[in-house]
Amino acid sequence: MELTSHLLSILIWLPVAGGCALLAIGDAGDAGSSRAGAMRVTALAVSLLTLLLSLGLYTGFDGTTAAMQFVERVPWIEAIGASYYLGVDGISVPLILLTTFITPLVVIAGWDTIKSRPAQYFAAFLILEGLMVGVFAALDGLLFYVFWEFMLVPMFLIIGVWGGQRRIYATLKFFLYTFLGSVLMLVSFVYLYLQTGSFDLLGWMDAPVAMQAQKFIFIAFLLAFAVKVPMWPVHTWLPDAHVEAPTGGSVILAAIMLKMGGYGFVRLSLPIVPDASGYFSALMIGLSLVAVVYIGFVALMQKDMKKLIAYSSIAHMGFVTLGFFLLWHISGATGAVLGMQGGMVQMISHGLISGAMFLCVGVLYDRVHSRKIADYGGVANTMPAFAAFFVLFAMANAGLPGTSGFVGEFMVIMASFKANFWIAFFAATTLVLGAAYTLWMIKRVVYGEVANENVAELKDMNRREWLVLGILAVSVLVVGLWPAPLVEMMDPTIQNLIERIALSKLG
Amino acid sequence: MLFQSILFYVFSAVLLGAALGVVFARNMVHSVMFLVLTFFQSAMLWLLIEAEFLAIVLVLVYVGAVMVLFLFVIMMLEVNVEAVKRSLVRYAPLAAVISIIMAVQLVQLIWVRGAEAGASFAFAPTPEGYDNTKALGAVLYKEHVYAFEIAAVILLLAIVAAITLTMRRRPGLKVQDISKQVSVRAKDRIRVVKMDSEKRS
Amino acid sequence: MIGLQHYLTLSAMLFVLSIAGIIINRRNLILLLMCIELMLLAVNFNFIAFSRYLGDTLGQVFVFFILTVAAAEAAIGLAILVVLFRNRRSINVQELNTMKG
Amino acid sequence: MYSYYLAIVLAPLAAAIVAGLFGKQIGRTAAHSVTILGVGIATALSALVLYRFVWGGAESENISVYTWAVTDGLRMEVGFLVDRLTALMMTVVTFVSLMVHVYTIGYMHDDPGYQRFFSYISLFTFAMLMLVMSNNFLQLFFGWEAVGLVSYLLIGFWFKRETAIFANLKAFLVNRVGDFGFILGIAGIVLYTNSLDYAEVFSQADAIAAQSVSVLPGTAWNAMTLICILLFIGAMGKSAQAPLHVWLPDSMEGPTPISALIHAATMVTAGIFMVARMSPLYELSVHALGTVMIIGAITAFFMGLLGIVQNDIKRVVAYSTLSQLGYMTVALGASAYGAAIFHLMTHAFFKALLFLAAGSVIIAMHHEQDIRKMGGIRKYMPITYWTSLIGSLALIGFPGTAGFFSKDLLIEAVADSHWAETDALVYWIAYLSVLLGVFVTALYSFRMFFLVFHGEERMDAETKSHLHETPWVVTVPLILLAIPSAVIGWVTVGPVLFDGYFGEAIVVDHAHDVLAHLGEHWHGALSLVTHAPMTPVFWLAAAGVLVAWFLYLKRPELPGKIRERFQWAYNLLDRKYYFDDLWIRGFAGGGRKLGAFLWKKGDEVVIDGVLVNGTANTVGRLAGVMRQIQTGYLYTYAFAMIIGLTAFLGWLIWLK
Amino acid sequence: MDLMNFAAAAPEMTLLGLICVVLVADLFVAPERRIVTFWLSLVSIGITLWALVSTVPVGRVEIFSGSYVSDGLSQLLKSGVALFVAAAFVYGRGNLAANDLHKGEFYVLGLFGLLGMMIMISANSLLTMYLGLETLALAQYALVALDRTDVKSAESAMKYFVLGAIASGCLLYGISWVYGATGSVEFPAIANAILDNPDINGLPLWFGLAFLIVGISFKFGGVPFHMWVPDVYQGARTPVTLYIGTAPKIAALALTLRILIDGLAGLQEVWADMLMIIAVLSLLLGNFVAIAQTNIKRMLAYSTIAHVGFILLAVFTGTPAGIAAAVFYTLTYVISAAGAFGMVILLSRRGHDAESLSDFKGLNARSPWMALMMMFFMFSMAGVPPFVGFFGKLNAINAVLGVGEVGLAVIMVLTSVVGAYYYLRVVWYMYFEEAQDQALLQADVDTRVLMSVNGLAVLALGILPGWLWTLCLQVAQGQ
Repeated sequence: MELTSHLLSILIWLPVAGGCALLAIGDAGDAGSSRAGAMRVTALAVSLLTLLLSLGLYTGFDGTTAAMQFVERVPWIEAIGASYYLGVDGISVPLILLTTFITPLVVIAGWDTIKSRPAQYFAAFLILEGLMVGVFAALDGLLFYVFWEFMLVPMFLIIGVWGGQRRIYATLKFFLYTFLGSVLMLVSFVYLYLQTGSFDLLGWMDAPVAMQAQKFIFIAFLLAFAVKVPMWPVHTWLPDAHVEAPTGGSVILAAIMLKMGGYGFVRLSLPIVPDASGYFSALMIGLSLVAVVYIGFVALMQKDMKKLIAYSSIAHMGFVTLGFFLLWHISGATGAVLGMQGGMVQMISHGLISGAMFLCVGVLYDRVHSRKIADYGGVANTMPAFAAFFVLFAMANAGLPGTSGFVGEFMVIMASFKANFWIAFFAATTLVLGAAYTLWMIKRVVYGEVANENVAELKDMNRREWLVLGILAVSVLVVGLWPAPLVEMMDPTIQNLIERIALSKLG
Repeated sequence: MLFQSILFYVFSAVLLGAALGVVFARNMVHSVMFLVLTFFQSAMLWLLIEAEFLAIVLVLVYVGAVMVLFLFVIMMLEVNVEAVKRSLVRYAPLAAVISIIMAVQLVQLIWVRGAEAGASFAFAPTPEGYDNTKALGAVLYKEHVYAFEIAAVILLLAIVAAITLTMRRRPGLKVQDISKQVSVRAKDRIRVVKMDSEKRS
Repeated sequence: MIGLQHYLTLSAMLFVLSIAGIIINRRNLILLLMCIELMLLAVNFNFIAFSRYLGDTLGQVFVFFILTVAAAEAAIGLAILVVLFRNRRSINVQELNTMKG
Repeated sequence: MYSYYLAIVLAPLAAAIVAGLFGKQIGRTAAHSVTILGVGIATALSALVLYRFVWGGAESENISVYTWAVTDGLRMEVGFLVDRLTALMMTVVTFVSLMVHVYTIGYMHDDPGYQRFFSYISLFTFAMLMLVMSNNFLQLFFGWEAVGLVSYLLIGFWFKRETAIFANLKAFLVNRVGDFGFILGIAGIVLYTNSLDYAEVFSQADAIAAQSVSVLPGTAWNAMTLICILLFIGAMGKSAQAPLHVWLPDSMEGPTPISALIHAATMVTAGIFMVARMSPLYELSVHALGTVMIIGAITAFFMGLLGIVQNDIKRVVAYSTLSQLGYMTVALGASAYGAAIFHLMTHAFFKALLFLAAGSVIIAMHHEQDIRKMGGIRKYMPITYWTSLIGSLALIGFPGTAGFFSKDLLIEAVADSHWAETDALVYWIAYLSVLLGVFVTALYSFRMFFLVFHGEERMDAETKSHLHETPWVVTVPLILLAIPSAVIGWVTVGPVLFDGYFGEAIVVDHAHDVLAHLGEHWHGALSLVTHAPMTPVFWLAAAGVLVAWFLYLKRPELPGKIRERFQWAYNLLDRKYYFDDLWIRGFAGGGRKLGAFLWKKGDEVVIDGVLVNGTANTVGRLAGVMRQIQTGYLYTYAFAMIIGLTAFLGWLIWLK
Repeated sequence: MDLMNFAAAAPEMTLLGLICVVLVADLFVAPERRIVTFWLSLVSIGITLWALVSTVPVGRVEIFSGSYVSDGLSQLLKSGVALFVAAAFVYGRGNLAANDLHKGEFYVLGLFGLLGMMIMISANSLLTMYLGLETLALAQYALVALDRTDVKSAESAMKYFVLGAIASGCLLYGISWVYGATGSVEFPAIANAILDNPDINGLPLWFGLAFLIVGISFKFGGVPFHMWVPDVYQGARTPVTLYIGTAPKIAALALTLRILIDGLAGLQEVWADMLMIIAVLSLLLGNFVAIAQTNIKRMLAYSTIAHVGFILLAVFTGTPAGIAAAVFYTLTYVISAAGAFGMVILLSRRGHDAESLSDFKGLNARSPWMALMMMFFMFSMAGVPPFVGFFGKLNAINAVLGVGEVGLAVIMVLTSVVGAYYYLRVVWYMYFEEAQDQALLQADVDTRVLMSVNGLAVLALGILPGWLWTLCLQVAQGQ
């Protein structure tokens, strides 16, 4: 049995099995015990092993083709034509790598900050990791849905058990909101299943669907994915969830779970219902721009750092959806690929940056136990190294060239000008707004005189925090300075996707 | 035929009157008596259409057993019937409306729609030498043996259930324990106590 | 000429009456049990009438079983009633609402 | 030459990284040594590059370093376009930067953030070099933003000061407003050419100009005009043209060396450089050039006026910078790109000099910057005094100084520009602005000069007792900068402006080519100097100096009286034409109000309150109502069943 | 017609015999050794199951003059009811013992109920169905009233009894009309009569159908015939609730399928509409009112009503896929329900029934494993994959969409979202709240093992639902 032929399965089930093992052994709720220490080490080992194995996905990936690779297919529920069907192409590999990359960081970040039930905490993240990889790798609709929905459960617990004051409101809102979004997707899945007789995602892409049905399916998909992304006006769960979640939860939520929505659009909405996607594209662009502008202004006024970053996530994800839906408005020969490419790059980059931003807030929160901007000031005096990282990530968040945050935004703005001046105009406001809300926060938190005793007593980062933020900083810069490997990996898939979309399914 | 019709109407009238009595009588015992009357009238009506066996069973089982049970319970519980007088009739109009609607529906079904369909409502003539009891008996233990067995199970179940629910074992109740009595041994019964005789002073 | 429809009508009236009795009666449970007996009686009328109309014994067999079951049912119903009375010293329907909502 | 170019760029970067990441470990001396070494290498090699162009007859080179990304046929690369324009810029940038590095050793001597500072300025040098050496728009934008970043970091270098961190945020955001236009301009270019490479874009320039675009419904603009104006908005931000100038005076919150380097000599001229670099595009849009000219003219004159009322020594210089940038911009608008670049170069020297001299004074005054508390410092600081004098003379265009050649010819070019025929209004506004600007420049320059170095000694005794000349690391750069400020015009004016130094690097439509026109009357530098007294420029400058002398040395009580007399005008100037209020209260405040409104009303009330929680509450309330059905009464239960049954029966008999 | 071929009815006969054994044996068992009765009952169920498995019919077998049918459906459902009755015994024993209610009658009545359910499942005529139904019902009435000292028990038993009697009265009235219209009470004969003589597909038969639907819907607890459900679930002792809440749902499904599919398939357009209305009302009312509950048994009662909506919508389609979905849904729902009620039992102690939702607070701290199991049940009921409840919902939606009812499918999923809230609330109490009661759980090993098996079954069946679904499909296609 060759490793690569089951690589995807291993990437999914290894962390899940690790998580289950942690759950089974447990730690009796005592973070100080040696057993808890062993749990941490195990969790880290499992996540690192997963990361290591996932590199095989990168090295073994043929970047010249849009075909599915590392395919595994065994019958699962034959009676309804569902199979255990995995495979990756250029748009899923980067997302899987992002997942396996972020998870060990989250494990390290939670090393000694999680005081209650560490084993369950790490187990939840490991299981979540497996499920997220599953979402990105599933090529069977039912399998996709199973991963998609079950993902909510660990996250629900992560926010609810280890979260802040209003965690219950937040986590319920998170769960119900996303659940509401996805159940309608299930109805669409079943509809497509009835049309095609199987849950094969690739088969769905080829199946002709009438316009009316396409519209309904698109709306159902939209609800599912828009909630996840999230798009205005179904975004309000995100700030609440982020604020209340523990640092690791926020990181995973922002870095990966939001990407599910974007991934859903490219994997499902666009190829399966291309005509309806085109029909609704103006709406989508409009909503995306509202996300950029409206949410940008809202972010400006946030008093809570995590909330601010959460809102900035919404605004940044607006670029993703904008990039995806531009192609119907571009009349020239080029631009469609650029926009979609930009959206994809933006997803990866946002994963890195928002994760890093939340980790930064986590570093502060662990010390002061406040997320309020007003409780800080002059952090740079006592934590110079941290301040440097924070400013770097803030700059990346503001889309400074040379950081990953710039790449996607640049591509999307280039593409949107090809569609319409005003789309580009509103999209480009992010240059100002993004810088305004991020740097204003930096000004109030990092700079200035030492604001209070808490800040005066701050200790600079420990080695664990150095490691996590350092790795992220390097990756943010690498992607920013040399995005070519990422772009090249996705390019054939995106081109293939665009060609596919161009063919109407009404005929 | 006419006679039968007259009988039918008479019995029916009494039946319905009695049934109304069941529902509206103030006194529980009166209600039970009205119900007995209802059953008697039903038996009569069943006899009219040559269902003699069932008519007799009805009187036997219901009047003879079930109604007695009812009376028994009423007496046993000493329900203070007069305690609740005009307990309310806030919802009575509503109930009346619903009942009337339902009655209209059923009557409309039976008379209007039935007449539309033009079906004959006449009873089939009984064949010569027809014996209701015999005919029932013939099928009861043959074709319906399964049902019959189940009915037996139900009765057994009813016994078990009724006993479960009503038999009370009060703690400290002084009852004989036969097995204990039987298995008693002599040495348990008499304890020979040796005592030193009192010395005469 | 007395035919099927007369019996059916009689049955229907009994049925409706029993239902009205159940709804209207708010005094005691025994009356409810008696109304149920009335309802079964109505059913029996229907069966016997149809049986006679179709010239088929099945209906009457059915009635036979209904009578049996109804007796058993009455026994259990009264048993529950007794249990209830022992607990509450009342069989008033209007007091029977400790569980609601 | 490829490896030379790489070395030029990477040496400062490497130095910056070393000083930045390992500053604590390697210590102060090593930090400044390594950065000076890095920049020194860059300076030397840049000089070599320039030498090869001027005397070696080297051809311009267009080199790709690596491919950043390729998608959708759009190649995004990092590469170098080194031609005569670039070489000149590189030399200026590295030279000034080197001077500032050396100067900083003295200026920042006692600062705890010493290593950090060196790291920043080296990083800045790298970024600026990336900007000027770029061969494509992507890298241009990278450099553009990177210098902005370093500027942000340096303005906020003393991050404990509330004013500093306010200023750096303001600077970054205002620059971002400019970048907003800039990136749209780049997007416009990509729209029409699907390329980011200069050469490719320039080759398709005519095609772009042939397109028209309808931005507002019912309008048709020339695509080139749109693109050029958008790009120019970027330049307005970076080069602080009105109304995006507001950040520059505030940026003086940063340490003086960077005021010299970034906010006078190099970064702020990026916009000028960019427009010059894009001359093949701008030449195709008359309207864009007109816009450039008007904006420049307004900046040149009105920002100069503001310099008259400033009392902070650095702010006076800052407003003078604004004004001079306006001059350069006007030149660009007149298609006299060469003149603009030439002025850029001379300005870099003398303005860096002025800043450093101001810094020198500030050091001596123990970081006192208010000129009202100075006076008569001449005798304490002779080197600073004399170099300042040279700088000021160069600034006002005293015949023979570097500033004289550049400014005089710039004004000549404007006077001679094609706008005289095409659009008289533009022409007169621009021409009068630059002309009157000369007077204003002289006035505020010498106001400051007299107040600082001459007259009554207004500082307190404590300061006075410590007043002495600054150490050699400060004075040497002053001297080294003073030399080119004084003499560089003599040797360069001819070659740069009239002998086709720029060659292919700058493209000018023949009909606009004012410099060529001026060249026809060119008789050498000496001739220009001797003719100087015959021009209004000379007399205006002289008048300015005279007025300054009269008001601030001869009759020092007069300015106060004038101020009282013209209180409204003073207020207007003191409040900087209310531009700060427009930006801070208007846009920033408005944005915050809008944000609060959208958040509180939009998100919290409408979306969360009504839609989300509203739904949840409705469900909850419905549940509460529905559970009332379950009354607990048997008859209700029976009733429900009967109603259900009756409904079915009714439906069957009456409806079906 | 082979009158004497009783072999097919072996399970019922075996069970009846064993009930008598248990009944008699219990008389000789001292109260403190009641566990003997318990094991005897389990053994009886085991033997019955063995009899069931060893008499798998080839195709469809009708015996007792067409009163009794044995087919795939009956085998599957009977196995189900037998298993769940056994589960009810195991879960219930400890709790009853702790509350001095550990009487042999619990098992005897439970077994009688099981017999009634088996009769219902195998009924091939309305008469048999009625008798089976009454057997079950009478056993249930008595079970609900088992705790004779408890006011609520008696009250709920009374309510259940009266309403049940009304429902069976209605059912009988309906049967009489069906009999009158078709002249038969056997399902195949009724179906043939409708097929042969389309004239009788008219109002009288429809009326009969409407009354039948009342009976069916009552058994299931569909709105508006659901009113007994919450009160009885709450009032009965939790082991009894567990009993009532699980196996009888399967019997109710048999009742529905036998009558509507076996007998009255020809009237689908009539009953489908009625079922649809009941189902939609159930979905809405069940899910909404459950939100407002604080008593977990009552909450689960309302949740049952909501699930019934799903089952009825699957039946509503009338297609094999729909029937299979109904069977699958019922079986799998019952697994989760058994576990959930079992957990309520597990949390209870002497003198304290853990009926309040707040009793679940901090369960994760007290017993992480049990909390995990309960979470499985809750998420399964909420329809979150990969728990089996999701596949039940998926199949039901699949069936409903298969007949083109998009609107219904949307209602199904949207009400599930509402439903998710109250299931989540249990999880939230278990995981996010501090425990009010720090005591460790007291439960016997058998209960713990069963609970684990139950919880893992919910997961395992969810991950690999294929075989059960295939089985359901085969069974449905046999109808």
